[in-house]
Amino acid sequence: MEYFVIVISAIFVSNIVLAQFLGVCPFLGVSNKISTSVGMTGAVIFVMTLATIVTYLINDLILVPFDITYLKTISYILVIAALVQMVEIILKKVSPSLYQALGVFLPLITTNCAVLGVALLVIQKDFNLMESTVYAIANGIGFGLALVIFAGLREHLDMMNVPKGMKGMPVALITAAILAMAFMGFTGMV
Amino acid sequence: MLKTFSKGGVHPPENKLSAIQTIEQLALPKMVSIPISQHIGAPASPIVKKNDTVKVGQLIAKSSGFVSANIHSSVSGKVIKIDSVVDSSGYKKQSIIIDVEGDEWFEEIDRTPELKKEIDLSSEEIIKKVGESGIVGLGGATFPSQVKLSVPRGMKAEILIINGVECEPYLTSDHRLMLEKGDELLVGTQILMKALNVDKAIIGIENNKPDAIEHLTKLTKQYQGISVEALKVKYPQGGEKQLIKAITGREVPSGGLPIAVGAVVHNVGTAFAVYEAVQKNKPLFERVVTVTGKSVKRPSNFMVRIGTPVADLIEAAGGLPEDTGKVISGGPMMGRALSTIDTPVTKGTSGILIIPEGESRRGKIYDCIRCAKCVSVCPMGLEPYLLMKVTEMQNYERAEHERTMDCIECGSCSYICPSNRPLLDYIRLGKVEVGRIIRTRKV
Amino acid sequence: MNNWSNFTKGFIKENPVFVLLLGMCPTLGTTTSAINGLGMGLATAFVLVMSNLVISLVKNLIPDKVRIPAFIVIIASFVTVVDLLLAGFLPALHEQLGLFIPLIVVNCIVLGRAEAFASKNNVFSSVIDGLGMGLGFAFALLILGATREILGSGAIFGYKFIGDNDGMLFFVLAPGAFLALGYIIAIINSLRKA
Amino acid sequence: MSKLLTVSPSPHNYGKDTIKSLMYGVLIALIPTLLVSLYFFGIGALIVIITSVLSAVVFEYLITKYILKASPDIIDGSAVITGLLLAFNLPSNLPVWIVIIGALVAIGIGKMTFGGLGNNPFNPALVGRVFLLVSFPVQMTTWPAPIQSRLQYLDAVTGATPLGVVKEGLRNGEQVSELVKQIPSNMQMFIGNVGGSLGEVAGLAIVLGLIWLLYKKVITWHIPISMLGTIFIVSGVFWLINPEKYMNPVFHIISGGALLGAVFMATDYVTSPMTAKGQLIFGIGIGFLTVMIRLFGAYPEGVSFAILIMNAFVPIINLYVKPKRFGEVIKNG
Amino acid sequence: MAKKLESTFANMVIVLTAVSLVAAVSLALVYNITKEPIAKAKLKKKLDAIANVAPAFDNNPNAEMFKLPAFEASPGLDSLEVYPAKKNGEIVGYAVKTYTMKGFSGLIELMVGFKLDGTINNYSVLAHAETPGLGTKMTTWFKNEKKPKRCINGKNPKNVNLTVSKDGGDIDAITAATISSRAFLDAVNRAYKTLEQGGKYE
Repeated sequence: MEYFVIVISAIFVSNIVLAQFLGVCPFLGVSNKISTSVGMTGAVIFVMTLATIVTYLINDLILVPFDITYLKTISYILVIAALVQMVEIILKKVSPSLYQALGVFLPLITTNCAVLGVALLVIQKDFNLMESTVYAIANGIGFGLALVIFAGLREHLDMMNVPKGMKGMPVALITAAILAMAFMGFTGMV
Repeated sequence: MLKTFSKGGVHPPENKLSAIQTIEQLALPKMVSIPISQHIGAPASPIVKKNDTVKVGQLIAKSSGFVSANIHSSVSGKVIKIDSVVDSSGYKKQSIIIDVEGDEWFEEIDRTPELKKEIDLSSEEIIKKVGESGIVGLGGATFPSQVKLSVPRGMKAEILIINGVECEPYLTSDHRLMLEKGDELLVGTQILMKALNVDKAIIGIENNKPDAIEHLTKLTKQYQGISVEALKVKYPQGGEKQLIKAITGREVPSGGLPIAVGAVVHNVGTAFAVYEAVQKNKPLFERVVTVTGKSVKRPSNFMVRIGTPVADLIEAAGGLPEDTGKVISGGPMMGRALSTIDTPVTKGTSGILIIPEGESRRGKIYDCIRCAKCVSVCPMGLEPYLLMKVTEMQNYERAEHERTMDCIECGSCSYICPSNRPLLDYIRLGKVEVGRIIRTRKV
Repeated sequence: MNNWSNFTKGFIKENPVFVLLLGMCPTLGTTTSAINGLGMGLATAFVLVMSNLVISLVKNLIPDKVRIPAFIVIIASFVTVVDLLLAGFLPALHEQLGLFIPLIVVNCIVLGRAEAFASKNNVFSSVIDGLGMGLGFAFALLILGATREILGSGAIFGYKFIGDNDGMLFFVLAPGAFLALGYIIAIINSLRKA
Repeated sequence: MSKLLTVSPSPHNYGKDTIKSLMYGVLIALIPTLLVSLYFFGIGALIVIITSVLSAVVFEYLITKYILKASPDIIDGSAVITGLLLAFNLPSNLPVWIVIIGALVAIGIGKMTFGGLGNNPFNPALVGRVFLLVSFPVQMTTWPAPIQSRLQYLDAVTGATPLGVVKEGLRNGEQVSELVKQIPSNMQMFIGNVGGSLGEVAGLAIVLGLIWLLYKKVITWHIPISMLGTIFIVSGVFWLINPEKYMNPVFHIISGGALLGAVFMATDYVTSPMTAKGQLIFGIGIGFLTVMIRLFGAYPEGVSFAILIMNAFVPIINLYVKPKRFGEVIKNG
Repeated sequence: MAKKLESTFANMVIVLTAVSLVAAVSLALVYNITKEPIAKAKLKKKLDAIANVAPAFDNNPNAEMFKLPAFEASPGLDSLEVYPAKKNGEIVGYAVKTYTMKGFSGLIELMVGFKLDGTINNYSVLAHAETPGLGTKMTTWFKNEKKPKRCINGKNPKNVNLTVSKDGGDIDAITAATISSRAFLDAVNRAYKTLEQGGKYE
């Protein structure tokens, strides 16, 4: 039941993009087409989960015992950057087809603040390793859900007569605003 | 419950103003201009020269390919020139222009009115005769009939469907033909059945012509294998694919021909022409044309020689009304607007419709309000709003993916659109582009 | 490019938020009030200036292939410094900005300027560039924060001008951030074209 | 022949449906609801409706003319409908200035930002309504009592909606059997003698409107029926599981904005899917989300949110749910 | 201008190690400088919260904090932190960190100050996730001394029924936010009852 609450909360109630403002850059940047947003989602879920597990262990086994938690930010970002590199290299060797699908998105993920954000949040929320993993996966899904819906809306808007001044980013942001407002309906569900 | 096709369709006001007018023979024109391309496919090649004298029914242009049709003279007289004349498409086309002198028919033509029931020719001979007589689909599509009768190898025709639907508003030429030439067209049907080697034919007629249904039902008792199927009124039931679906429940596969589901469809007018060609030796040089419109004084059905100027027909129906905005060759849904009424009647001219100025233009075009009415009326299960949009955005790849080539151009979408959007116009444009892309891909 | 235009470009012409559309997360996440927006903006500006300074100093000592990790370490260090300083001396602001302070690390502006400018230019112009961009960022966040505070709380810099009433709460909530930013960008776009 | 003829591609026959006729069809369908709201909420309803409609029309005119610099075309009635639907989603004691803000948001943000009628992905009236609900939660969640408050406006006697009573009671650990005594009977709710937004109370009148819309073929049955059916089934399942913890399905249908939403809000052409199958998915989604929000969310009513959320899914539905193409499957029969 | 360092493996390792070392060392330095201010700031925040609610004191309540088993505890939250306020060595009241799970979005945390006779001195909201504009009003609603029907400051739960008027109590709920109001009062009552159970009233 606890896990269920974590999942619902991460995907709908406090959606990582629409309510917590993490990962907004790729949300706005990679959402022109549904197909790319699906690829991005896959890459994010993968890296986010992996990064959260690794940073959780680093925090638990190194930073806390040695009382150097102030090095959290610097060590996490290095871990994430290294992880993305590693994933890229391994994927290229092990599964070229998966690399084809996710490859182009991997470098973008290093600067996706959602990944670092989730890694930091699980510490803040005092989750254990299992909860952290579930939380990371759920947030990846939440990110993907928002991204795919939004990509659909933007593909739709491309076909509409949006006024000139509003075209592009402004109308995307306002669509995101209404989407975020609609998601407020999930408030209090957990 | 009457049969009809399952998907889409609209119910435009029927306005069959000329339904009670018997077919009148139109007076001979002074001059005819007979285009050498009155059918789908390659234009025929003229075999007469300037100053040649011709008789009624004489071959004047010869079929120039597999998909092509012979053209016969509709009058007797002298060929004065072979020149470009504006036809119903609005383009200039090569035409043979003949000055009418008397009415001298080709000797072989049997001009007696007796019904001749016995079919002497074999299947192959019938097909050959139909080809020689220059018969094309008279419903408006003008596809050369002998091609339709030649079943491709490996396929088998199981059923012949005679199209007496006449789903276009206003038009009544098929309706009158069924009432007045019932026996002839039933014999014609039997000839077609023999040619196709099928033992079953169904005449599909919409329920708004109860007299025709009753009349033909009575007559069919004497003809084996032919029956009449009354259909619920719905446009575009006269579309080949829709009619097959309505009568047999089968769907012609996307990109395929009716024969793929074992069906062959011919119009009642074609069946009548086949009768005349095979039994009476009379090639196709005249047809029934409805002249109608709300402002027309005397909406009529005329038997007209091919090549007669449209102006003559209008004159016979009471003259061109003052407030005329549009003159259409064909029905209001799929017909073509004429740029001039000097245009000649061709094999495909099923009617001349006169539309007053006030109704001749589309209202102001608004943005699509996504009411989805076009999607719900499309008989082909397409999404016209989307096809228009992607064509507008020049995304032809998407247009092809969304099956724009399946469009039968029935115009139901443009008809229903509350925003007056020119849906079909864009879809046609898209089809041209996509067609070109497909062709280059094949090469 | 002269130093003055190098400095001012960040405000309107190449404003990182309104024009380059970078650093969206903190822009949206921390601008519930003018003061929060300004605080976040200045914290980012500090990191930007310092990392630009250091990177332009050491740029020749860093091999190309490890450029990015090295930059990240430098930036992350300054982020941690800001984090610690704020926690120590401005605890209220630190609490308000919360998670978004460590996230300055992944703010594309910082790494972007390091990569695009500081690693190629001398110390002085790098600092000017960082200062201009940083202040431009802060300026954008201030505008957005002020807009949201005025509309959302009926206040500006904490001073309430509509008595006891609430403002349109929508604007202090998540959707309001997207909406306000969308319209501000639209207005700036049309101003720039005019 | 000197006179020029009009030449245009087929078809040459144009249907009788125009945007205007469709919009007026909706307006006529709204009349019964309007009358019921005036009957139960009197002067307050009148003020809110007039303010909302008027400001919607004025904002559309001004934005079109001065911001988009296009020719204003408000006679198509869509602004009137948006204004009216917005008003129907508001309590009748809402101050005029809040109503005006709502109309500005509905028209300005919900509709004109995207290019006006036909281009907006979200239902404008609901954008306005939810904006107000989020922005002014106190004013938006105090409802005048029907009949009693006919002659009052801002000072109306207020009470809770049945959904509000139930939500609060259940949160407080009360039993359904106790709570049903505190709310009006099903019949009262269906007639509209109940607290709530001024248009959503009139269940019977809304059903009349639905019949008119279906008869006039302005809308099809797919969205309203699938949405209400899903609400009935999903809430019914919970009710069967524990009738003391969850209200019965009939209550869920006739209370709150379920009917108004199903008939007038979810069926908005612009923001609903294009195919019948898509519309069924859309309706089912709204129904499901509505019940989830009502039963488990913080807000007592979830119809508005549910419709907006499903609006966001419409492009994806349109992309993947296609009509059955003719000739796609070779059927012999 | 000096030439750029080549990307040889040795160079890369050396540079990255150097950069990391310098960074770690300088961060350690900054950490040590800011360690004390951070700790102070944290303590100050807590003391401020206590000072805000408890009667005037001159001791360090944080140092003398003790725990009492919570009244009607929720699982996992079975004790409350109590901060005694002393003046000249004499206990003058308590600040209690209390909670409720009944909020609109679950947990609400309050700090409530009591005088020795159980009279509520003041409260402050530490954490909540209530609906903005509704439940959030609890931060000021119940201490508005101009509206005695709402104000809980100066009231003693012993002789005042601290429930919302709708449930027969003496306190007016926040408009349109009865659930948050109930939850708030539940937390206050829990604090009061916990002290009472612990025998802390005179």
